[in-house]
Amino acid sequence: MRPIKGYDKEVLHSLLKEMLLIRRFEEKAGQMYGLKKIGGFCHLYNGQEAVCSGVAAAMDRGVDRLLTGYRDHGHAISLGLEPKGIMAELYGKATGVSKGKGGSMHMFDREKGMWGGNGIVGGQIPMAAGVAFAQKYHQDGGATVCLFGDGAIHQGAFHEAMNLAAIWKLPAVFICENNQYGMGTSVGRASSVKDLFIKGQAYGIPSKMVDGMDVIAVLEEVKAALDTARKDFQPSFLEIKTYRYKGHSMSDPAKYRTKEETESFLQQDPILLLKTRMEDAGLITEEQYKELDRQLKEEVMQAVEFAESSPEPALSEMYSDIYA
Amino acid sequence: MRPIKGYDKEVLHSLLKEMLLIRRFEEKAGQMYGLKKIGGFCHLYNGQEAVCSGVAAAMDRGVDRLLTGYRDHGHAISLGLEPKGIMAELYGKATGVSKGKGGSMHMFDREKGMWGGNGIVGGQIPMAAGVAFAQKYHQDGGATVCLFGDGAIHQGAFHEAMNLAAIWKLPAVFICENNQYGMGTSVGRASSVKDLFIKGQAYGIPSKMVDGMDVIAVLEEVKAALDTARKDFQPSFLEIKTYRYKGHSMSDPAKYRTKEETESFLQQDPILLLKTRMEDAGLITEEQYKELDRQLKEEVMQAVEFAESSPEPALSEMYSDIYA
Amino acid sequence: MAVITFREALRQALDEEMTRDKEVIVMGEEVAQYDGAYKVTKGLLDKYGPDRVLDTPITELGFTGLAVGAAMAGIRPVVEWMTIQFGLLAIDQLINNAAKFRYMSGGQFKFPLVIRGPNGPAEFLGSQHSQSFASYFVHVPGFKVVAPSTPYDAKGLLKAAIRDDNPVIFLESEMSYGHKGEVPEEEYLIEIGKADVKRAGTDATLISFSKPVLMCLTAAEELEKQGISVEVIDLRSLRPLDRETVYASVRKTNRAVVVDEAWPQASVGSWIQAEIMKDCFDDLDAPVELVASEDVPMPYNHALELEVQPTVAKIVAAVKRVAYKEKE
Amino acid sequence: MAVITFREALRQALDEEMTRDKEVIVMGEEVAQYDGAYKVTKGLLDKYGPDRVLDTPITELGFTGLAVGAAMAGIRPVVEWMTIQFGLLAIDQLINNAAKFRYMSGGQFKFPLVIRGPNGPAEFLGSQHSQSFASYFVHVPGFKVVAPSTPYDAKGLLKAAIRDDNPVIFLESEMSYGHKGEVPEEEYLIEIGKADVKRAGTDATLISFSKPVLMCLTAAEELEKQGISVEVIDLRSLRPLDRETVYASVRKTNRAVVVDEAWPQASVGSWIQAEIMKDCFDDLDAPVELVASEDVPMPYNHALELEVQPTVAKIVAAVKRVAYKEKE
Ligand SMILES: Cc1ncc(C[n+]2csc(CCOP(=O)(O)OP(=O)(O)O)c2C)c(N)n1
Ligand SMILES: Cc1ncc(C[n+]2csc(CCOP(=O)(O)OP(=O)(O)O)c2C)c(N)n1
Ligand SMILES: [Mg+2]
Ligand SMILES: [Mg+2]
Repeated sequence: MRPIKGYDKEVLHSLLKEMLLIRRFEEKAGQMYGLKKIGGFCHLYNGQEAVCSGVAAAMDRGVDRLLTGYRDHGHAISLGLEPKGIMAELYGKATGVSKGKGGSMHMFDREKGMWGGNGIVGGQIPMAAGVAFAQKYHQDGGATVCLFGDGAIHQGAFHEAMNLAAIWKLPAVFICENNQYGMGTSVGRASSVKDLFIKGQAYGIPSKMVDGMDVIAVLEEVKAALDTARKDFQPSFLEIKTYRYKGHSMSDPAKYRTKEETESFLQQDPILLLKTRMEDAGLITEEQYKELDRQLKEEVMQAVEFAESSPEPALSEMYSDIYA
Repeated sequence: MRPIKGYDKEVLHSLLKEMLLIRRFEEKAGQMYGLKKIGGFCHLYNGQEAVCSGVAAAMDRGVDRLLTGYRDHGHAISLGLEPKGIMAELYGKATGVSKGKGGSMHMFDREKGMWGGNGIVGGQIPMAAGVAFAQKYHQDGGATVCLFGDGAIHQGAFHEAMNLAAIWKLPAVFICENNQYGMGTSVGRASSVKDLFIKGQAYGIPSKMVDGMDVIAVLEEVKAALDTARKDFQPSFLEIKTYRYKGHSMSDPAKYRTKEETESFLQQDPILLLKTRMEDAGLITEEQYKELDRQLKEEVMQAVEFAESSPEPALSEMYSDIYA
Repeated sequence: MAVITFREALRQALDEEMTRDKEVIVMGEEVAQYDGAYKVTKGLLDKYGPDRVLDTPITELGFTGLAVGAAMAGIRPVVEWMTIQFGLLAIDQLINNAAKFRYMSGGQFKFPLVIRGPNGPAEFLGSQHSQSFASYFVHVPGFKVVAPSTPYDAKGLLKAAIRDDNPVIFLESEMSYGHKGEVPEEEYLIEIGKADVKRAGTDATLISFSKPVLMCLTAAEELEKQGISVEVIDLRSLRPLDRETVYASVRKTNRAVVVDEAWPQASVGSWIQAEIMKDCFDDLDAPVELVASEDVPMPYNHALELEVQPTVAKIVAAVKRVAYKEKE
Repeated sequence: MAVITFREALRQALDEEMTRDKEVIVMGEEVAQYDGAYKVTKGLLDKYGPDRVLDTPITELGFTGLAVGAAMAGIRPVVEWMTIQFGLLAIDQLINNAAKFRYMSGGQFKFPLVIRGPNGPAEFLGSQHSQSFASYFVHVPGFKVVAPSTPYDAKGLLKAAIRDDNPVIFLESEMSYGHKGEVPEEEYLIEIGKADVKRAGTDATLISFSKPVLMCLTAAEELEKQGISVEVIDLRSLRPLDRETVYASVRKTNRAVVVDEAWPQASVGSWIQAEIMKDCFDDLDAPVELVASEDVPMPYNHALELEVQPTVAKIVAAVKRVAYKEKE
């Protein structure tokens, strides 16, 4: 657990707030799914909040870009997309961040650097290398963060993109969100090596393992990697160890793991861990935390109300946004 | 250069003979290509003979299988396919090893373990893992050798197949024939790491570099790897360093490299190196070598005559061999 | 006869064939411990063990190619693609190896391989997960392509596909797994290459395959009420295509509509449309129509999503047009 | 007018567009130092440097996906696939990302990307290297697909493709790179989506694209001698398709033959065949025929290889059949 003392109270508060907002948002999304307000796949992020929050906090938000997989609600929130627009997207409403055409797996906000969720496992990795390529070509001073799961790392797309990023020296940070499972398959069953970060060595790309339950660790390591990317056009690879509390998607009862395992991770809950450190440092009280939580729940409720009351896209919308 | 003293004279003679046969065969194929008797792509193997000869000598020829890329004439010869049938295949004749339907890139002999050239760079790698899978499943006591180029190693197919071979413990030996170039691209331009064999570590697969100009080294290392594969179902990965004397295919003048470079490799010619060691050990004289060469040239001429005089496949052949 | 789901029919086919022939193995993402993303392989791991029921990493190219190689060496792999759309990553191994090696080797090898999984749209999944790629396989010689619409056909065809010595692409549908139908207790097989007249009629022929066949049957009922008697042909097999059955019907009704949930251009539907018009030119009283997906990526919003696909209303309207019962 | 090769016409288009717009870059296997496997990119490295002309490792999925991402960020990559067939490995990145992200993001991104390379058979290359995959791209909304037959069209269309804000699949042909034709010195563009009547005629319409157009012109000459006047339409663009030009011709000649070197099933050729028969049903005096590749993998042997493909003789025979000048 990294110390928080070098950090502004404000920064810590906003990290805590963001993680908690994601948690409450996902809980509500799950609830609305249960009520059949939302359908299809819905991959919740509970437990992994420190990853996207740390990443987003490390990014230079004006110029850096982020691409991720289908488990993307958290990343969207961290990059500052409104819960309202995200919830409306889950509802498929015209007011959704992708006009109701993308859905849970495809949250986008060009200006805010949210360059998409992707439903094809590993599909975002070569694309992200391309965005980084463009940043170097345009000398825009930015870098690209690419997130993917422990299941995605075995895809050829990872291998090909890593090599390209290395030989062309692209300002990219590749992050494997190792939440220990790809659907029902534990890392150990899918991977021939225990530590995924060592795969970076095959490309001569600096690689590290990071504790994904500690938002400060994520923030610091991603910041360092982004700096190297921006300054030296040196890509890096981080394996961030985390855990997903819920099933793979809403339809998965997650029978492939034990209650004990899940419990043990709940002990190192990323929100709890930051809150405790902040309490210890006298930066927040239990009452203040409760008040924050109340506000965020309220914000999430408003998102639901917004989604509910938003209009459906016109049928004619099916024909638009295909060709530029 | 490994010592040859532990080896039977017969074994050494047959290695020498085979390598020289391949050399003469390829020279003749090139010549016939120049005379427009052969068309299309024609990837010659000159310079790399020690690789396929060492590999084939290491194989348990009753049970082991070999899959490779499109530069496959040498592998076919080493596995005992008749030069006649191979040349006839290059001519597209009905007497070709693939009935004239496969061509230069697609030499096959099921019984002899020649399970194909493949025209898609890297395409043979997952397939070879599958053949190895079947060998383990059938407990047939054999193993599968898969060869591919330094250019192929960046393909996703390599990454995916290596991980599968490792987690399922398949009796496979993956061999990268690093001849320094993929078409006009030197290894250094395509790869983010200098030594390709280190990529094996990303899968926890034992990996080694082997001198591909020394047929004895190839034989010994591949034999060891095959033994491990057969006994322990432990796959391995070998980077075999070699060099291709000719252009990538017949249409390539190979302007991307210097004469000096090519010359320097001609100094370590695999045939020369074995011959010299055999001469030093008193196992062959210059006269005997010349006589062998004469015989092999004769054999190759006969292959040409066979191909020339063989019939074209009937037009109706276009419809056969599609469905079993 | 027992009434079972499409999913259970497939499971029975796998189970029976695995019992019959030890060369039959099952592999794919989540097919073993998880029982399959759509539970088609439920219980197989327990019954046949991890050597024959294999969870793969998420490496479509790799494990598909591995299955192709295993088939080359005599195993009869049944590969599940979690959806056919993820198979885009693996298509090279099928097209360039599974469908070519027999030919290129002059007949030395065979590839007794089945690739199965859901094709086409389900619900609320967006553009990447709602595509029908039947045409990609129907286009290529060397494959057989099968796409059943009922549990009965699914079981008989999957058993035939597993026994076939060629690569068979077996197209299912996520929305159909729960559909129920009669399936006999006794063993049976259905020959690949035979269409089935799912409903007899005299005024027009509806031709389809996979999930949309059910829509055609509903449309036929509706049209019946309006006095139009529709014959519904379920192609079941797309490669080879049973032209005989299709043409016999069209020569009787003189009017036809093809229904295919894929995009219209260069599709299976448009190809069948062309075949009928060319070969039954003089028998047709109206051009053959195609009811297809709109030519757009699939939107997430459900109302839009439904309107993008063929609907009973669209099928009814098309039949009326070819029967000149209504002008649009 | 200067007479230049197809290859040179493409090179000029690349050169001019790279000069005009710094966002235009070229990438692919061997496109830089080697000048391209078929020398289309000759000299570009020297002129524009390694930041804009990039040799890639052999990683079709990776570098295509990279180009898609670069396009998303405003670059206008022109990607060479050494042949379109190797692109099977990369098709996922195009179909699921390039053709979908604009839609899925509600219009926030555009993908000004060109994928180009030779499609279809050359000579003596065997099954894996002799396939035409036009249908795979024509099938999918989000792409534009272009397939010129002459140096003039190639240059004008490639320039238009590079300026287009959408992913354009640009299909060339290995056998055509050396073909010569007139190309003006002045700059010109050809609008994507417009067919070209390459020869006027009255008795029948031949419709084709890419390399086979030349065969159609030869067939038309031969048929002329036999008293049959044939109109030859070069589609040039397959998505969007210029139905207007095609239908106008068919309504005049009342007879049509489509020529497509791909396999016949679920192909571009069969789709166009269907479209014409459906939309010009009452204007047709005979069913529209399709001259396609035989439905077989390509054999290596040259005599077989030639007979598998459309030939002038086959086209002549088909036109005579639709014109009822000969019974088979
Ligand atoms: C190419 C592809 N194959 C399979 C799937 C189905 N699928 C969706 S998510 C998933 C598991 C991915 O696991 P991981 O990469 O660890 O990400 P996580 O879900 O843990 O965030 C699978 C198999 C898919 N969407 N795309
Ligand atoms: C998937 C694919 N991409 C590109 C090609 C074209 N191509 C054929 S050989 C080759 C170079 C391969 O180099 P390497 O793997 O080093 O093998 P070598 O030719 O040196 O034996 C290329 C790019 C191909 N055949 N398949
Ligand atoms: Mg995971
Ligand atoms: Mg090489």
